Amino acid sequence: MSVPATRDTAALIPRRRNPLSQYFSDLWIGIVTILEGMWVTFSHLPKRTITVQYPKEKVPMYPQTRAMLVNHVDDCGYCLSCKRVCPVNIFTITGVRADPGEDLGILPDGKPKKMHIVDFKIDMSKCVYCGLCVEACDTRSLRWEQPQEKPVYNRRDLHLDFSGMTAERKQELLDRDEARKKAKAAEAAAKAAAPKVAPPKPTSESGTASSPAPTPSDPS
Amino acid sequence: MNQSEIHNRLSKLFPSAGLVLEEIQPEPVCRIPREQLVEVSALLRDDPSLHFDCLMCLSAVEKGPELHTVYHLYSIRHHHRFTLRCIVAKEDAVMPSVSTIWPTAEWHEREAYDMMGIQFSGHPDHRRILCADDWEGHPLRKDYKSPESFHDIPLTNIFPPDLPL
Amino acid sequence: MTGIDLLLSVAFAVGVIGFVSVFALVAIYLERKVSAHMQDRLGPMETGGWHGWSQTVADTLKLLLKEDIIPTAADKPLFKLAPFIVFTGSFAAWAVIPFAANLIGADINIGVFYLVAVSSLGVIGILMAGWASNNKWALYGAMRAAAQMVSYEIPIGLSLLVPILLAESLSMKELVEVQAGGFWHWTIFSHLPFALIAFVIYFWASLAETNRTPFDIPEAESELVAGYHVEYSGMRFAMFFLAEYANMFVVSAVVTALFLGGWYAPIPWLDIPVETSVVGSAAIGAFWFSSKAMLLVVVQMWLRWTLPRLRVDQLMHICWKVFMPFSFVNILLLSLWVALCQ
Amino acid sequence: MSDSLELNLSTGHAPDLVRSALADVEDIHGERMSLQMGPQHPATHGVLRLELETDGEMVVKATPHIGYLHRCFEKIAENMTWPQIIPYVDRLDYCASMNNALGFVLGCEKLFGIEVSERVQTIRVLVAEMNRVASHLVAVGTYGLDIGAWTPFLFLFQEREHLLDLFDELSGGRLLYNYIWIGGLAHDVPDGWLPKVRDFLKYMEPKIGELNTLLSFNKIFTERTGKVAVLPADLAIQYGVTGPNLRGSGVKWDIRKAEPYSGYETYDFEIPVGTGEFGIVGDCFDRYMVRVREMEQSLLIMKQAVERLEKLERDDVQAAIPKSFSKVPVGEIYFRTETPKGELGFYIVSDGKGKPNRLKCRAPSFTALSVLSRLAPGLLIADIVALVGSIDIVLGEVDR
Repeated sequence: MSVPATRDTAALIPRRRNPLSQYFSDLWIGIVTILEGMWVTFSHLPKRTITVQYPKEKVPMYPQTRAMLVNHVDDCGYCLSCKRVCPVNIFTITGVRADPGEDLGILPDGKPKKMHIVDFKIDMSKCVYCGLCVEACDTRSLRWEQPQEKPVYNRRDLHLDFSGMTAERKQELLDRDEARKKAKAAEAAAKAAAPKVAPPKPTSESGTASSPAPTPSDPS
Repeated sequence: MNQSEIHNRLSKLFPSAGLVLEEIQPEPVCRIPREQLVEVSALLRDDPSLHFDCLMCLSAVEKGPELHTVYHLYSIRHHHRFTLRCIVAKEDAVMPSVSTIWPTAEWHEREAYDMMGIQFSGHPDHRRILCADDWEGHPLRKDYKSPESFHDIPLTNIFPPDLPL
Repeated sequence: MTGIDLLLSVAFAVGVIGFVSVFALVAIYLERKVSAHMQDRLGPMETGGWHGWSQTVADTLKLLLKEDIIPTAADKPLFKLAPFIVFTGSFAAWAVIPFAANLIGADINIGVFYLVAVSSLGVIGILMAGWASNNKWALYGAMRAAAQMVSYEIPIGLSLLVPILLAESLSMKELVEVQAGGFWHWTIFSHLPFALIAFVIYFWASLAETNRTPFDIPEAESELVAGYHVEYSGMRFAMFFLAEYANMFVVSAVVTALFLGGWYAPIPWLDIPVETSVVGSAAIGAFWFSSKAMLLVVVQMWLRWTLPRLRVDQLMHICWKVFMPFSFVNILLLSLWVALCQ
Repeated sequence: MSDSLELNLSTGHAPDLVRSALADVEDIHGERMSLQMGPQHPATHGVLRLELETDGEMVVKATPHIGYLHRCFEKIAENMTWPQIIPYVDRLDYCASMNNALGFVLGCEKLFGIEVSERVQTIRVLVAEMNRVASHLVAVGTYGLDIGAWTPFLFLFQEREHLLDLFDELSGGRLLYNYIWIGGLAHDVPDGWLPKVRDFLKYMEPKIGELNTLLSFNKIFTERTGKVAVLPADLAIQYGVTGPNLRGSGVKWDIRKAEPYSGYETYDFEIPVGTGEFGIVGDCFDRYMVRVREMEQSLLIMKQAVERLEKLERDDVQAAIPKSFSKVPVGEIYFRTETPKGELGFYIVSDGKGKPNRLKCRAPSFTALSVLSRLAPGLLIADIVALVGSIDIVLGEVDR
C-alpha cells in the first residue's frame, strides 16, 4: 500500500494537555473558526446565484435525457422487443397483419412494414426510465423526447397512445383481423375434417381467400 | 490460502466434521452439516492461520426441497475467503445461529428467517426484520403467493388505470 | 398619571404593536433573502412582484386563515394560552426601549432591571407550550429551553452590569445619554476591553435567550423536529414566530442602547437635538437606533446561516464555564478600575 | 496494510466510554421513557424508526426498526431477465446507482465469463468515482444538516448538481442511470463530455477546502462529532461494518485495493483512514472526515480516468454484450465492490436460465445499521442524530 500508516498508538489516546491551556486554546480555536466560517458565508453574498427561475428561464435538456417516450408509429415494425425488455410492463401493443397487397411503407431498417399498429399504449406513470426499450428498438421508432413541461394533472393523461388512428379505423382493422382469424379457423377445421388432402400452401391461400378486396366487411 | 488449502486445514483440525468441498463455478463451496456449524465457525474465526473475522454475507437459498444457508467468510488479516453451505430440509428448517461468533449474522439471520423461513436456534432476537411482525408467509420461497390485502390495505392493483386523480 | 399621558402610552403601545408586526414581516423577509444569498440562492422572487417583497405578507395571511389544530390529548387552556404568554414577554420589553430621546414608552428608573425581568417571562410560555402539547418532543424542547434560558440569564445580567456601572443608572434613557457625542463616546469604544467583552458575552448569550442558532437546541429541527411548538399550527404558531423575531430586535435594541450609543449618530453633527425640533429629533433618533439594531439583527441571521448547532451539555458548558467566569472577572476588573481611577 | 491493522484491532475505547456512561445512568435511576424517533423524522434519513429508551436526554437503549421501504427486490429479481435487474439494482442505493450497477454487472460478468474492453472499464471507473463523489456530497451535506448547519448542505448540493448534469448528459438519467450493462455500457461517452468532466474537476477542488473551513474544522462541529459514538475497529469488523465507516475506525481496508476490480489496481490513490484528530479513532468526526478525504481521492481517480479516456481509441462499448441471456453458465458467485457506503455484495445463483435462481444483496448500510444498537447506549439524543448521520445509511439499500 502506497500510503504510510498515519498514526501511532499515542494518537489513539486523547491528548492530555494542561487543562487551562486546553481551555484557552479551545476558546481561541472556537472564535477563529467561527469567524472563518462567517467569512465563507459572507463571501458568498455577492456571488452570482445559481437559481434558475424555472417558468421564465428554462434549462435546455440533453438529447439523451429520458423524459418522455415517443413512438413514431410509421417506423414501428411490431417486433415487440420493447415490450419484452420492459421490466415494469408498461407497453400495450396490438398489431394487425397487413393484407398482402397493402403497402405500409418501408421501415428504417429497409424491410417493408407488415403490421398495422392498432394500439401502442405506453403507461408513463409506471415507467422507471431505464431506457431499455429505446435501446432494444431496432428501427429506432421508439425514442426519448424532451418536452419541458411533462407534469399532468390526471394520472390518465400519462397513458399515451401512439397508434395515431381514430377509433373507427382501429375497429375496422380489428374486425378485419377477426374475420381473417375466423376464416383461418374455419379452414383449419375444414382441413382437420379432410386430413388426407393437404393443400401445399394453406396460409397464403387463407390470406387471399379472406380478404381479396381492400374494402373490408363494414363495421357495425 | 486458497479454498482447498483452507478446506484441508479445516479437515485436519476437525476431522469428524464431514466437510465436503463442492466444485462450483467459479468458487468452490464447503458443505457442512448443521450440527458442526457453530464449532467449525468458531474454529474458522479463532484459528490464527485462518482468522475469518468477517462474515461478509449470509444468504438463504431455496433449491428444490432443500433450503441452503450460505456463509461467505473473509479474513481481513489474511486476505482469503471461504464459503460454507449448510443444507436443511424445508420441513425441518432449523439452523444453529452463528450470531455469537459474528454479531453481524444477527440481522442477516433475521432476514433469512423473514424471507425464507429458516429458524435460527439460539438467536438473541428472533423476529422478522423487513416484513411486518404479523406478516404471513416467507416471501422468498418459490411457492409464496402474495396476499391480496394486508390489514384491509389492498396490495394488488393499487393504481387501476381508470382511477381518477 | 394624567389622561394625556395615558393616551400617549396607549398610542405608543399601539404603535409598537404595529412596529413589531411590520418589523417581523421585514425581518422574516430579510432572513430569507440573507440566507438565500449566502447559499447562492435567490429566495422568494414571485409574490408581489419585485423580488417577492410580499411573500411574508402572504405567509402571514395563510397562517391567519389556517385551521387552528389543537391535539386531543393536549392540555387545552394551557395550550391556547402559551403562545400569547411568549409573545407578551417579548412585547412587554419594548416599553423601555429608547428609540429616541423623546420616543420611549416608559422611562422608568429601573429600565434594565425591568427588561431582564420581563424577557424571562417567555420561558414560562415555552414551558407551558411544551408541557401542554402532550408530545414527548415538545416536552424535550421545553425542558431544554427552560434550562438554557434560565442559565443564560446570569451571564446576561452580569454583562449588563458593565454599562450600568459606567453610567451609574438603570434607566435606559440615562444609559444612552452618557454616550452622547460621537462614536468614540459609545460605551463599547470608550471602555474598550471591559465593554467589548461584555458586549460579546451579552450578544452571544442573548442568542441563547432567543433560541437562535447555534443555540437553537429547543427547536432543533433535526433532533426535536420543532421542539416546543411542534404541535402548533396557524396563528398560534405565528405568535411564536412573531415572538422570536420581536425578541431578536429587543436583544439588538438593548445592545444598541447600552453599548452602541443608542439613538446617537456616529458623528455628533448628524443628530438633531430635541430643542431644535421635537419631531425631527425623534425621527432621526429612531432612524439611527433602528439602523444599528437592524444591523445586529442581520448579524444574528448571519450567524444562524453559518454555524452548526451545539449540544445541550456543550451549551451549558459555554454558559457556566466560559461566559460566567469571563463576565465575573470582567465585572470585577471594571469595578476595580472604576474605584481606582474615577 | 496488516501492520496498521494489528494496531487497531485491540483498541477498545468505545465500550469503556459506553460502560462509564451507563454507570452514570444507573446511578441516577431516572424514570425511563420510550421515544419513537421516526419513521418520519428529519434525522433518520428516510423511513427508519429508532425506538429509543431514554433517561432524560440520555439514551439507554436503541432498537432500529427497518422495512418501511421494503419492496422485496430479491423476489422481483427472480422474475426478471438479467438485463432487466439492473434498473432495480440502481434503486438500492439511490444516491450511488452507478456503483450498485457496477457491482451487480461485474458479478454477472465474472459468473458468465465475459471480458470487457479497457475503454469500458475506464468509463466504468470514471462514472463510479463520479457517483462516489455525488454520494459523499449528499452524505456530508446532510450530516451538516443533522448537526444544524444549513449552508454547507446547500453548497454541496450545488456541486452535486454539476455531477448530476454530467450524468444526465452521459446516460439520460439524473439519479438512476441504467448505464452500466452486463458486458458493456449503454453507449459511449458523448462528444464534448470529457472536457466538461475536466472543468468539473477544476471547479470542485477548491470547494472541498471551503467545506472544511465552513464545516469540518468548525469548533462547534468538531465538538459535536469528536469523541461521539466511537466505533472501535474490532467491533466494526465483527459487525460487518465496511467502507468509510470501517476506515473511520482506522482500518485501512478498501476493496478497490484489496480485491481490485475494473482495473482499480492501475490507478494511483490513497485510502484515507480515521486518525482521531478531534477525539478518538472511530468517532463520528473520523467517519465524516474519511468521506471528505475520499472525495479528494475520487477526484484524483477521475482525473486519471479522464486522461486515459482521452488517449484511448473509441471502440464498440457493447461488443461484449451477449446476444442472448436465455442460456448462461450455471454457477454461483459472491461478488463485492466498494460502493460509497461500503461493501456491496451480490450473491448470484444462476441455474443457467434467463433469470437468476437467487439474488441476494448484501447491502453495506444494512450491516452498518446493525451496529447502531451497540453504539447508542450512553449517548444523548443529539448524539444519536450525529451517529445515524455519520454511518450514512440509505434506506433504499437497508430495506431493499
